Amino acid sequence: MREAAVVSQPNPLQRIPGVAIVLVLLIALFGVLAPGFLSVANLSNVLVQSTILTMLALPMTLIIMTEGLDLSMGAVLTLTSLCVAIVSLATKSMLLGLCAGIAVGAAFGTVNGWLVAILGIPPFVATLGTLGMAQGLSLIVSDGQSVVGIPHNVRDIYSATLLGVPVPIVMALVTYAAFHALLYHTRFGTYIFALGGNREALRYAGLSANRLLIAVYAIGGAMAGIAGLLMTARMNSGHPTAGLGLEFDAIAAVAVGGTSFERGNGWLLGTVLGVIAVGVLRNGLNLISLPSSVQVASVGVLVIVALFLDGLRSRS
Amino acid sequence: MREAAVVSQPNPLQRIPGVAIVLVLLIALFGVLAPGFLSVANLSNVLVQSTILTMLALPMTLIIMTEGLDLSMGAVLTLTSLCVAIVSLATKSMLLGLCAGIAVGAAFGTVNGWLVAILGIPPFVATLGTLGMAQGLSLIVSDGQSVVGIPHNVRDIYSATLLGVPVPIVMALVTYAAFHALLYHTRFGTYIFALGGNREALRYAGLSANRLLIAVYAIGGAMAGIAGLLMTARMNSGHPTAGLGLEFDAIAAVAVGGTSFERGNGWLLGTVLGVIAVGVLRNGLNLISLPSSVQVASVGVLVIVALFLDGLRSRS
Amino acid sequence: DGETIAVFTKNQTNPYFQTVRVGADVAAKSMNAKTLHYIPTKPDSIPEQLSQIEDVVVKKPNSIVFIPVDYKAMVPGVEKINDAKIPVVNITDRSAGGKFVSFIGADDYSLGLETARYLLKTLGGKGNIVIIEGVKGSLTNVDRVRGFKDALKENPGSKLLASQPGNYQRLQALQVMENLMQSNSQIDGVLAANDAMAVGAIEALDGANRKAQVIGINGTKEAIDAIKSGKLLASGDYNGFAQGCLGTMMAIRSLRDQPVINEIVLKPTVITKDNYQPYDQPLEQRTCPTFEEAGKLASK
Amino acid sequence: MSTAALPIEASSPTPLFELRGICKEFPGVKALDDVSFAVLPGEVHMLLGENGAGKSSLMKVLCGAYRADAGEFFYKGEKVAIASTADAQKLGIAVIFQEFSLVPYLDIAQNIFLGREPKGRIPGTIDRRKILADARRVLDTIGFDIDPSITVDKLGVAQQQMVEIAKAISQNARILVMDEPTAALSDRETELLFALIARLKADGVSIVYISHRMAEVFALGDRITVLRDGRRIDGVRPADVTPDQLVRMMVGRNVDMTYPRNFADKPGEVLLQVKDLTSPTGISDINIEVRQGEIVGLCGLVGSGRSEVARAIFGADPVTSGEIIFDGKTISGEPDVAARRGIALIPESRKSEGLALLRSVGDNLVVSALRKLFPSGLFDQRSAQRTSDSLIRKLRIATPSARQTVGLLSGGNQQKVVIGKWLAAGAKLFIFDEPTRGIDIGAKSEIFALIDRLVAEGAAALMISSEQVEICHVCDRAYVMREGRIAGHLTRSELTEENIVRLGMHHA
Ligand SMILES: Nc1ncnc2c1ncn2[C@@H]1O[C@H](COP(=O)(O)OP(=O)(O)OP(=O)(O)O)[C@@H](O)[C@H]1O
Ligand SMILES: Nc1ncnc2c1ncn2[C@@H]1O[C@H](COP(=O)(O)OP(=O)(O)OP(=O)(O)O)[C@@H](O)[C@H]1O
Ligand SMILES: [Mg+2]
Ligand SMILES: [Mg+2]
Repeated sequence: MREAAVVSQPNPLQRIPGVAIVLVLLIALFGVLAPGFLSVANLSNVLVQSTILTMLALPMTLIIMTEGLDLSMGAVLTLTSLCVAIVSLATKSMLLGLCAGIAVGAAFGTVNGWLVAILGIPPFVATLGTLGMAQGLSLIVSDGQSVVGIPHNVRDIYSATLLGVPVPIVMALVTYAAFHALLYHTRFGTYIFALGGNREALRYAGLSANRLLIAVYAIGGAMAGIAGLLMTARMNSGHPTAGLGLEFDAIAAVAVGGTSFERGNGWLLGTVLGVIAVGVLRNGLNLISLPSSVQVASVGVLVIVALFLDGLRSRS
Repeated sequence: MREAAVVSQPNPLQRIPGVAIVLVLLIALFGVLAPGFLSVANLSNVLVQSTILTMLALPMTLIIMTEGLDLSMGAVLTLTSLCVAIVSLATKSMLLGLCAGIAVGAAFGTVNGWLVAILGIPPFVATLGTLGMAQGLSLIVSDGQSVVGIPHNVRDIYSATLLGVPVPIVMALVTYAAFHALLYHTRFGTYIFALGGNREALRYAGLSANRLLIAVYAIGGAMAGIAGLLMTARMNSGHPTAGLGLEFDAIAAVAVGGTSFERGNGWLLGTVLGVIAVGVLRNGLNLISLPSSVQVASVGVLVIVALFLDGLRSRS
Repeated sequence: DGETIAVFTKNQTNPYFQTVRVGADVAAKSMNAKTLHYIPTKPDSIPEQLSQIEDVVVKKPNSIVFIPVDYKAMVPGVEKINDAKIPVVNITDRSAGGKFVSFIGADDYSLGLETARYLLKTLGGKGNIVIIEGVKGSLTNVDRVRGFKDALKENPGSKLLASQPGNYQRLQALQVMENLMQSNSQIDGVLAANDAMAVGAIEALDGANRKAQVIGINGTKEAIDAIKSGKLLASGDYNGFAQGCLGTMMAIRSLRDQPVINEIVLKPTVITKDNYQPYDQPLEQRTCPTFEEAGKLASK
Repeated sequence: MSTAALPIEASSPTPLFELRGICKEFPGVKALDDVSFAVLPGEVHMLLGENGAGKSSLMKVLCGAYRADAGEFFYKGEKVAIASTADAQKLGIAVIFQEFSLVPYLDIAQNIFLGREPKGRIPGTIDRRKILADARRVLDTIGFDIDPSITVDKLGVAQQQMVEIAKAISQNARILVMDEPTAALSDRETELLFALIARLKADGVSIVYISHRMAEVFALGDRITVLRDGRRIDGVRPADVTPDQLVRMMVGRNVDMTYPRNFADKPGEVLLQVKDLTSPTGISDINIEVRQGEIVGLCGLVGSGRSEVARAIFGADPVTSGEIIFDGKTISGEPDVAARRGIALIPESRKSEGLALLRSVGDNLVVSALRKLFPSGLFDQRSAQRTSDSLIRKLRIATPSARQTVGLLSGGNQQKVVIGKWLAAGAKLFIFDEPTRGIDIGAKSEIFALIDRLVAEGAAALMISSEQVEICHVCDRAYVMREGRIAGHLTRSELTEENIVRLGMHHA
């Protein structure tokens, strides 16, 4: 917390290393250990696998910047994925399915934001509560069964390509661009920094912190809706447990990416690198066939190593 | 984040209602809906079932008072339970088993504290990391299988009584008394209250905030070790997934009990009431045979309702 | 010789899948091949098994033995394997789609039916019964519970008190049982959809000093020990070891252009105190059925 | 007291803005009691009062941050309602708050225009080029030369204060409130600010200025309003009063502002010896000696490294080389080692280092003393309570009770808590880093009397202060720092403001 004596330009390059070092190390490691890891097919594989997580981790970055957290994201993703499946099955329209997913996701996000902002319930417990609700609803709407037989165009979303690039990657890139623009080039983005950094400042500026907070959580829910489409497309079905626990991977990716959990400092590109690092790690460990009991600890160790490196660098 | 009322010292009486109201409502509800709920046998059942959670939730209260969190508690409990099982199986000594459990638990707790205090990793991600490690170790030491055939005296711990009171309840009461004395009647406890405020200020007040933090997490780990004995006794075996997810119940109980997540105010008795509320809810829903899809959401809803009531009262 | 077989199972902690993996290892060893195991780190995680398939396809094992974590949601994964032209054998849960060299499985319905019948016969066709279900919606659970209930219907003297989920988890079953004992003063029989839950129920009964006949399903080591000591009445043999053996055997045989059997649905066996001996030895020391025996194990 | 709903002076022009009969009560505190206050066009209106008198509260009511329990607002003679900061902004009221309201990871430009960002072509976006240009223009007006795209977390306290000023100026306010703006500024920036005030005044902007520095009151003020215990005591012109009279109005009694003390003729044993101390924070070859019974000053310009010396001695910063000998034994390690040995540091930043803002006054006051109070490790609420109550009395901390959240106290009273928490800890060496920042004149002399008593009883003090008058009045001798090194030593007889400035200045 010392004040820096010398004023320096904010240099994004200074921040890359934590996660970038980890990523480069991982790629080098698996490049040597796992034949086939560096093949184009495998790398594109990793990227496509990372798309759903990217779409959760980007809004999670914003939420964490407000000193918040959304534990319900995985469960909401599950629910929206089911909604996409059920509605597109019933109406034969992918678009209606997507709309349903986004609507349900945004509704849950709004409830989260309302609990946190208006009722002042700590984000951890508020979203733990809605997690349970989303999970319960998933079981109820699906009756615990997979939803199958959904229209073909839904599944095609996941495997199609646009100018040679897989559609999920295109969607993730568009999402990144949108979040980048939102955070760094709009007033709303500016206020997100203030939500975590100094909420008083917002109040003195005559802005409603509550409404902003609700919006941030609602965006998270809506993104879970869009990710729900990808999830359904990937499985060609809806399943009542499909996305459970993904919020932890999302939070881990945000942490690895160098976003701080205090004072509103977030870095979207870091989050994306964090997501890719998680994906590379999982893929590489599978390729070298590490026993699953060891793999269980892998993401946790990744987070700790990355933050440890970050800490080392910031201290020196 | 809103400005709190004026008085910062915890005034227990003012706070009782939130969780007490909920508890009374739950008991009344199930007393009417579920025949047999109010029987002595069932109520003692609920209390005995709550003992393991109590032993996690009490140290969790201290951790949350430091603005921390321990997500690894359930996984560490699982690991210590396995250690108790394996060591007591190998040595035929329950005591050695218990010592092993406490040692492993305290070691994990110390690592958690070290990551949080010395490396400055946010508690959520640090303990998410150790969660994975504890889980991986559990799978490795048990090879994914139950550990059975442990000495009879281990199991007897769970079913025995002392002067007519079940031993687990005696253990929980002793634990409560110890934590009460620690928090309210020692210097260490006073520092825990202070830790929640501003760690940097504590350091400038001439205290080793790091050492205190590490101690708090280590206590949490050691308690998971003791709870591991009860867990093993209860199942008469060690199982590599037995305790997973219990940390969420513990955190929920602390939140329901009125401990604040932001200002270092903790209330141990509230935590115990919170644990019992969670236990009553689970038991009652089982007795009225509510579908499990609805049960999934129950603890989440409990937390939100309890904090909502608390919020209502503190505003009026 | 030296082929690599990738074996996909659902999780690390259910002992059933452990027996499958050992069966696969034993078979592969006896045929000079080797196995690689793929187990989701999050139990039964669909996205994770999908990713594992995508990753394995890059590695190109010679053949795959496959248990889908969800029989419907994993169809796109199976299609990826098919597209990569890797031969795949489906075991345990029958996939709702995709092309397989062969299917080896057990009939959950008749397993549930036969074990429940055995329990009801022991009770003389009457008594108060509770069912502890596995994970709601899972294929195995639906069929086993259907079998249980049909056996109860055959015995009008019996009464179903409650049917509650224990999610195949020992601790959850224990807790469910503890609570059920509070609201029901007389429980004569417990039908548990797997052994772990059966053992959990026994712990709860012991804890309350009550007695009831309990059956489980899977024939795990724990269950055999409990049958031996008289605590568990019976366990329906799901034949995980044989499924692992035969699945791997068919995978290797098809690679070697030897004949394979396209479908084996194993006959249900109820393991009781009268016939547990063959099961009472470490898994690794058991021997796989031969190809010739395999044909006879099939119920159809 | 005056309950007149009339302007203060009948002869003066219509006030630009007027508050009448303002009351504001917090649980246990009557912060404002029927206060009336008028701002004339183009005047600098000084608002004076003890710590906790209600100055900041009155200004927060004025700008809509607090809602008054009772009272009326008049703008150019017409009744208006102010329910939020937005209402006040519309009337042209801007405030430089005592506590910063900046967002750390936004840049200077974004902070200046927070909530008023120039719109870009696409709805919702910000015109980046314009916001930077606008910010640069505002910074130029206040003479602050810095790149507006630097994030605020990289700035020092003084620079943050300048951004805060720029933020208020950018609103083109007609009424500008400054709550102790110079408390965190160095001389250079203070001069810039005074020049700015003169310019604004010439443009017809009214300024309300809160300060505890007498010199500023007479240098800047056109009129003075004094508050005491939440009430308006009087309104006067600087020409009509002497400083002593003003202080009496504020405090209600006579205060000796020369801080008399019994200088140590024969200092005792050497308590602290710093030998060739170098630390990565930029100080090098520091040699300092402090004896029992002495108050030793440590002076120099802002940024000369005085705080760094203090922190290094206390163990809050790492040490690269050199030795710190305390009470005959070498000392090294974290602050808890130093504290155990009997060193106390009163840090310069009360918010981040001095206080747990969400905890109670009592908790904050006793935390450092617990080791001494309860050596066995057992804690007794009642005896802790006694200790904090007696500190509250001794330091005259204005708080409804020891259970009040310390963050809700007025700025000066918070500072008293920071000082108070070491008094019961039984330290042998007290290091004060700007101890009187934001403290009113009455309390200042009490605090110096307290320090005097401590050293008379055998303790010693090392005192950092930017107010050279204070150093000259209370120190036995002083070291002067320049660019991270000790530039010289001044004995009691050499200790004058000229000498301090001469030694502390960069090479001419
Ligand atoms: N939000 C609040 N809640 C409770 N009490 C408050 C609050 N704000 C101010 N007070 C109390 O109101 C009184 C007046 O405080 P104020 O900040 O106006 O004093 P001040 O004159 O600015 O003092 P200083 O010179 O120390 O800054 C103090 O006793 C303070 O504790
Ligand atoms: N040349 C400078 N111009 C403006 N600000 C500076 C300069 N040098 C340092 N600062 C800032 O001034 C503050 C005080 O610096 P530092 O603590 O190093 O000095 P100091 O001698 O202890 O002064 P003080 O005790 O008055 O704060 C810091 O926030 C620092 O970033
Ligand atoms: Mg003030
Ligand atoms: Mg300084």
